[in-house]
Amino acid sequence: MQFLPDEAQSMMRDTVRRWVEKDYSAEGDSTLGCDPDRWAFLAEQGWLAAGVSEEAGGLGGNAFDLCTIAEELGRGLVRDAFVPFAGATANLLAQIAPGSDLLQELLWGGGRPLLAHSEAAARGEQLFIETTARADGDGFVLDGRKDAVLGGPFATSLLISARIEGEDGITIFQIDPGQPGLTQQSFRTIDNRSACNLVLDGVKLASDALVGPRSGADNALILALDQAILASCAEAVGAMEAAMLMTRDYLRTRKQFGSEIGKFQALQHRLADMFIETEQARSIVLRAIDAACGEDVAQRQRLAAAAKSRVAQAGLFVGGQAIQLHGGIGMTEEYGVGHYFKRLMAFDLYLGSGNAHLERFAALQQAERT
Amino acid sequence: MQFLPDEAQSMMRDTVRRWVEKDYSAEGDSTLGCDPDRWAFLAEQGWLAAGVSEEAGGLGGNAFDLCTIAEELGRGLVRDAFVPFAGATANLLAQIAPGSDLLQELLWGGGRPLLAHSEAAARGEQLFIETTARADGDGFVLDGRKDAVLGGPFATSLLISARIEGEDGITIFQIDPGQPGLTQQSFRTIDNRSACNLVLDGVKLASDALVGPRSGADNALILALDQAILASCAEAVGAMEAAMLMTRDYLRTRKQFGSEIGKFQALQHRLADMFIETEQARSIVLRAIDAACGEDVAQRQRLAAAAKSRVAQAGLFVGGQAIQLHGGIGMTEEYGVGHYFKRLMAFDLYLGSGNAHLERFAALQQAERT
Amino acid sequence: MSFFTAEDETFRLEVRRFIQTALPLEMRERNHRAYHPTRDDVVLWTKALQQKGWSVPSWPIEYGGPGWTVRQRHIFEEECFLGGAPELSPQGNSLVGPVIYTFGNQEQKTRFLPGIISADQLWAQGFSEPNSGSDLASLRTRADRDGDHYVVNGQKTWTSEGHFSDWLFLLVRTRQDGKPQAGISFLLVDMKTPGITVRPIISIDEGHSLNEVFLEDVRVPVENLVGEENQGWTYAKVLLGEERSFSAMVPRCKMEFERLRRNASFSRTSRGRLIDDPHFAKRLSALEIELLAHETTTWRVLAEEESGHAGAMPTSSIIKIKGTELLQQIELLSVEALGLDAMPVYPEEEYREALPATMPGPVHAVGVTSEMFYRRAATIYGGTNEIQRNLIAGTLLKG
Amino acid sequence: MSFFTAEDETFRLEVRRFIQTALPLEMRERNHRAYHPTRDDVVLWTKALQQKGWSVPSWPIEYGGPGWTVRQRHIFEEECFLGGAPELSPQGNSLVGPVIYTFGNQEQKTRFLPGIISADQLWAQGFSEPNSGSDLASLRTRADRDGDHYVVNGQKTWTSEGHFSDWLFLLVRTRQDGKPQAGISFLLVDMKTPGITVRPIISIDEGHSLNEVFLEDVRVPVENLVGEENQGWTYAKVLLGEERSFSAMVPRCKMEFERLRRNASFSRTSRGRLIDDPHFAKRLSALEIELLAHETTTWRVLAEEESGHAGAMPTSSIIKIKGTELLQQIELLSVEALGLDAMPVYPEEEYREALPATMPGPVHAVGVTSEMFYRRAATIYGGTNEIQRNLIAGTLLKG
Repeated sequence: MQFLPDEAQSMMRDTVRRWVEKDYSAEGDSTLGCDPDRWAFLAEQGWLAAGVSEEAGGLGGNAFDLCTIAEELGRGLVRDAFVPFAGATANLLAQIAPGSDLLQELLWGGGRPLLAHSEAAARGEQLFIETTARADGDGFVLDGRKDAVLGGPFATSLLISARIEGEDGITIFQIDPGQPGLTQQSFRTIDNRSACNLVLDGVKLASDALVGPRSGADNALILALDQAILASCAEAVGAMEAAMLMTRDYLRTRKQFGSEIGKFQALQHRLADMFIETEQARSIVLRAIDAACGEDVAQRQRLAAAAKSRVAQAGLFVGGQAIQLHGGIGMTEEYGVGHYFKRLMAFDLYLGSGNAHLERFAALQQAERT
Repeated sequence: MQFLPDEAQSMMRDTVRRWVEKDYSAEGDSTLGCDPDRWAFLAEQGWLAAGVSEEAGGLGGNAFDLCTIAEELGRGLVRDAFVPFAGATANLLAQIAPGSDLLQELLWGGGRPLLAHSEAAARGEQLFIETTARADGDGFVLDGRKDAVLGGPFATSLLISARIEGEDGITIFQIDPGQPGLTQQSFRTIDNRSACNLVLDGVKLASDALVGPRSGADNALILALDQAILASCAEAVGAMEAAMLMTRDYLRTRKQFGSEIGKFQALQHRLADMFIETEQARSIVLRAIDAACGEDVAQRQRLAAAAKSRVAQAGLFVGGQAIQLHGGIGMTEEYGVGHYFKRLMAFDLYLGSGNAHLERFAALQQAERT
Repeated sequence: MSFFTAEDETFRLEVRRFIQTALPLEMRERNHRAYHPTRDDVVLWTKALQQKGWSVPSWPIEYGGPGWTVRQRHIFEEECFLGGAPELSPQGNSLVGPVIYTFGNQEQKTRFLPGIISADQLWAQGFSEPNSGSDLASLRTRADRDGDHYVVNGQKTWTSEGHFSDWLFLLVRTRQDGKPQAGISFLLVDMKTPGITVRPIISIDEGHSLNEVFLEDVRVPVENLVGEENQGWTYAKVLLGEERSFSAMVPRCKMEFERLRRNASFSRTSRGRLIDDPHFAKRLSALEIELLAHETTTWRVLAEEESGHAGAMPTSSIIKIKGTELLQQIELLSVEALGLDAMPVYPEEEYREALPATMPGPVHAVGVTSEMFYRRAATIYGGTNEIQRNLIAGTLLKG
Repeated sequence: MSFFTAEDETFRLEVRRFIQTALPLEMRERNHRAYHPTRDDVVLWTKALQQKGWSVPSWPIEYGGPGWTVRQRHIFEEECFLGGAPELSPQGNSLVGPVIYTFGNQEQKTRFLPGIISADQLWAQGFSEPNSGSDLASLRTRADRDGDHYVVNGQKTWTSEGHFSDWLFLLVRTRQDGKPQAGISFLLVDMKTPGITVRPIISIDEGHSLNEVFLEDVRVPVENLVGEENQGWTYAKVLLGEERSFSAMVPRCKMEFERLRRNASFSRTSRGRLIDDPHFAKRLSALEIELLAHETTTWRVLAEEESGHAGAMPTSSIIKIKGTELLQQIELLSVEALGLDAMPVYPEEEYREALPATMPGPVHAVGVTSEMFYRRAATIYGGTNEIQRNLIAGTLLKG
C-alpha cells in the first residue's frame, strides 16, 4: 500500500504545486470556466493522462497519480474541471474506448469530450438516470436532462448516458454541444466553477454517436464515477490542509486580549481536531486508492463510498472551523479562507453527498452479507 | 406552560430532596432492590400518588408532580423503582382500573402490583409483545417472556401484558409471583437496581385475573409507558445536573500544572457544554410534560419520544464527560461520579433507547403528514 | 404549546392578519428567499408598522413603542419572520434607540427617536475595529476634543447596513490612559459629515450588508455625546445585555426549518420524495427535536425576563450558542437536501427583486445556499460562541 | 489491504495457526468476554509463547526478543487479540523491559530480563500519584539515600496488576530542589519488601485491575537504581514515546467491532435481526468507515516508524485520540445493540472463568457492558486526550 508519492510522483507533485502557486490565475477566464490555452498546457504536461494506463493511451499511472495532481489543484482552489475530464471521462473512455481518438485528444489536447451523466434525482445512486434513447431508423432520439455537469460549458463534445428503451443497461452517446434539440444552460457554481444543465428534447443522433458497448456501460460508469470521487476527495484533502494551515497561521498572528489567540486552549484543541480530521480524510483516501488499484470490484466500490462519506464529513468540519477560528475576517469574500468552505460544500454535493455514500456503503455491506 | 414548580410542588420537592440527602440509604437493602419499610414511607408521604388524578384515587397531581419527585430521586441516584410503580403502573391502572383496590394499595401502601410488559425484541416499539394468552375454559393460559422488569423482585403481584389469540388488542393479566408456570429470574442491574426476567410457561389463570378491558389496553399502555418515560427522563435530568455540579466542584479544587484545572479553557468549554446539554434536556422534558397534561394524544406521544431521544443523548454526553473531566478518580467505583454514568446508560436502555425513540418520533411525524 | 395564553394567541392572530394585509406579496416572496434586506423594503415596512404603532416593538409606550410584554414581542418577531416581513433595522430599534432613551438627554430623545420610529433615519453601528473583535475594549478609534467638537479618527468594521444608513453610533476612545474600558465614549455621527468613507465588505454569500467605515478628522458636535464622556462602555454593555432572547434566533430557525421541510418535499430521489426517505426523516427529526428543546429554553428565558428576576446563570449565552449552532445545522442540511440544485450561485442582485426568466434550478433553491454561507457568521457575531462558553463556565465555576 | 506483503501474510498465518493450537479453548472464550486477565492466564500464555521465542514481541534478538519488524509486531498483536489470547503484561514487556535493556547495567539485564521473558516475574508500574496525574513531573514519592539503600516513602496509584505482580518499577524523587523533572530517579523494587501495602481500586466496571500502592520506609538496594540518579525522567520519557502504534488500539477496536457486528445479528427486533435494520446498518457503517480510516492512519505511522524518519507531527497523539474515542463509540453502540440484555450486571468474578448455569441474558451479552465501562478510562490513561490535543496544537503552532 502506497502512503507517499514515489520519486517520479514527488517530482510531478512539486511541478504541479509550483505551477499552481506561481503561474495559475483564473483572473482572465471566460464564462467557459477555464482558459483553453491553460488547459492545453495541462494536457502538454501529461497531467490529464497521468492516471490512465499505457494500453489505453495514457501515461501508465494509476489512481495515486491522478489523486496526487488533484490534491495540489485542490490546495490552490484551481477552478479547472480537472476531475470531470481527467477523472471521470478519461477513466470511462479508457474502459469503453481504449486507444480511441476521442480518448487521445482528451488526454493530450485537441478535444475536450466530457461525460454528462449526473441527474438531480439520482442523489449519488450511480446508475439512476431517466434520460432515454429511442431507436429511430438507424439512429436514436434522446430525451431527458442532465444536471450540474461540472466543466460542461468547456466541453467540445458531450458523452450523454441514457437507457435505450426496452434494454437494460446504460449506453453512452456522443453529442456535439450545438446539436439541435440540446439546450445548454450554463451557470457559475458556488465555488466559482463553471457548470451547466442540459435539456435533451428529441435529440436525433446517428448510430455512430454510440461510444462503447450498447447498453453495456454500467460497470464502466461505476468505476469511472468512483475514480472521479477519489480524485475529488483528493482535491478536498488538499483544500482542507490549506485551510487548516491558513488557520494555524492566523492563530499565530492574530492578537486579542493581549496575546495571540493561538494561546487559548479551546482554539488549540479545535485546531488539533481540524488536523485530525484532515489526516483521517487523507487516510481513507489512501485506503480507497489502494483498493482502486486492486482487482476486487466490490471492495473498490465500498471504499470509494467510504472515502466520499468520510472526506465530506471532515471537509465541512474543517472548512467551517476555518471560518469560525478566523472570526469576522473569515466571512469576507476578499480574505479567502471562506473559499475553502465553499469548495468543500460543493465537494459534498458533487457525485452524491457524503451522507448518500454512507448509505451506499451500508447497502453494499448488507448486500455482501446476504 | 409550567417551567417551575408552584408553591406546593416546591415544598414537596424540598421534602423529597431533604429525605434523599439525609435519610435515604440503600445500605441494608435486600436483593429485592428496596426496603419494604422505606417503600411504605414513600407511600405514606403520598409520593406514589402524586401524579394520579383524584378521580382515579390519587392526589390530583399530574406529570409535573410525578417528574418533580423523580428528578430528586435521580439526583440522589435513589435505587427504588419509583418510575415503574408510580409512573408506569399507577398511570396504567388509573386508566384501566380507576378507583380499584389494586390501584389504591399501590398508591397508598399495602400492595405493590407492577406492570410487566417489556420484551427485549420490542426495542422501544411500545405495542410489540409476543406473550400470548389462550382461552382455556373460563380462564386463560399464558406463554411468553418479559425481560428486565425493573423493580420486578419487589412486586407483590405482576400485571402481565399479553395478546389473546385471535384477538387484536392487548390485555392485562394479574399474576401472583408464586404462580405455577411462572419463573422469575432476578438480577442486579448495571446501575445497582433490582430487576427480573419472567418466563411464562403455560401459566393458568382464572377469568378474574383480567384487569381492565379485554384486548383493549393498547392506548392506555402507550400513555402509561410514555408517562414512565417522562418520569425516567426527569430522573435522568436530576442525575445529569448532579454529575455536572460534581464535576464543576472538582474543577474548582483539583490542581495540576500549578493551578486548578478549572483554569484550562478546554475544560471550561466542556463544562459549559455539559451545562447546555443538561438545560436542553430539562427543556424538552418540560415541553413533554406540558403535552402530557394536554388532550392531544398524538402530540403527547411525539413529545415523549422527543424527550427520551434528547435526554438520552444529553445523558450519555454529560455522564461520559463527568468521568473524563475527573480523570482517573472518576473511574473508581468508590468515588461515585461514575455511578451517574451508569445510571444514565441504564436510562438509555430502559423503555426503548434514545435512538429508538428518535426513529419513533420520525415515524410519528411521517404518519402525521400522510 | 401552552406557553402562550389565549390573549397571546389572539394577539398572534392580529399580528398575522396585519402582516397578511399590509405586507406586499412580492416583498414577502423576496424575504422568504432570505437575502439581505434593502433600504427600500425596510423603510416601507417600518412605515407600515408605524401606522399601527408597531415599528419599535421593544420600546416602552412613553417613547413611542407599543409597550408589549416580552412574549408579545416574541410572538411579533416570530410572525414577522414566518410571514416574510423584512427584518426591522436592529441598529436603531434594538441598539441605539434604547441607549438614547435610557442614557441620552431630552434634546437627543426629541431629535433622534422619531427618525427611528419612522425609519426616516436609518442607523449603523460602529463598535468593532479590525484589531478589536472579541476584545472590543481594545478599540483605538479616538475622539479628541476641539472646542465644541470632537475630532474623530480611526476605522470601524462589520458595519451592517452602513452603506444605506444616515447616522452612525460610535464607540470612541476619549482618554488614552487607565483601564481600556474606562476611556470610551458613545457618539452619534451624521454619516454625511466630511471625512467619513464607507467601503463595502462583500461577504462569502457574495452579498453586501457589511462595511468598513473610515473616519478621518470627522468633526462631531459635542451635543452628540450620549451621557457622560468616558462612560460609553457602561452604556454599550447594558445594550449588549439587552439582546438576550433576540439572539436565540428561534423565529429564524423555525423559518429555515419550514423551508427545509418544504424543499425536501420537492426534492426527488429514485424512490420518491426526499421527505419520505426514512434516513432523511430521521435526520430532520433530530433537528426538529433540537428546535423544540431550544424553543422551550428560550421560553424559559422569556419567562425569567417576565418574572423580573433573572437567574444567576447566563441563560442568554445558552440560547445564543444553541440558536446559532442549530441554525447552521438546519441550513447545512437544507443545502444537502437541494442536492445538485444547490450547486449554482443565485446572486443576490439578480434574484432578490424578482426571479429571472430562466434559472439553473427550481424556484425553491433560490437563496438557500447564500443564506447558509452568510449564517456562518452567526456563531461569530454578537460575541463568538467561544466567548459565550467562557461566560457560562465562568459563572458556573464562580457560583 | 495491500499494506501487508505476502511474507507478512505468511507470518500472519503462522501466528494464527500457533494461537489456534496453543491457546486453550476455554481461555479463548474467557478472553473474548474481555474481562481483566488473571495472573494464571497471563503466565500460562506467556510461557506458551516463550516456547516459540515470541513472549517479548517488541524486543530485539540480543535480549531474547524475536527481532520482528514493526508490521510483524502489529500483525502479532492483532492476531492475538482476535484469536482471544490474553494480553501480555505490558508493564514488563513494553515498559520496564525496554528501560532495563536500554539504560540498565549488565547485572540488571542478567537479573531481570529472563523473568520478564518467562513471566516468572510479573511487573507493576509505579508512576502516577494521587496528586500527579497528567502532571506526572509533580510526583512526591521520595527516596532518601541511607548507606547502600534508598528509603522510599510515598504513595502510587493506578497500578495495574499490582495485586499479582512480583516487582514494581518506580519513579521517585531523589532531589527536592531544581526543576521538578530534574530530581527524579527510576527504581526497581521487590514487592515483597517490607513497607509495601497494596490496596485494590475497584473500577466502575466492578472489576479489579488497578491498585494503590503505599510505600512506608521501603528499603531498596542502590543496585536497583536504573541508570543514573536524577535521570529517571529521561528514561521514562523515552519509554512513554515508545508506545506509539500500541496506543492506537486497532486490534481491540477490531475485536470489539466484530463482537458488535456478531451480537447485532443475534439481537432481534419486531422486523427481524437488528443487523438488517437499515438505520442500525448506517450507524454501524459510520463506525466501520472510521475504523478503516483509523487503521490506515496507524499503518501510516507504522510505515513512518519502519522508514526510521518519523515526521515532525505527533502522529502518535492522533492515533491515541482516534483509537480511544472510536473504541468508546463502538462499545457504546454495542451496549445499545444489546438492548435490555445489557441491563444485568455480569460480574467478572462470576462470569470470567466459566459461565453460570443460569444467566439473566444470552451468552453473547456477557462482558459487553463492563468492558464499555472500563474503557471510559482509555481517553484518560496514557496521557489524557486533552493532553494529546495540547501536543498536536503545540507542534502545529510551533512548526
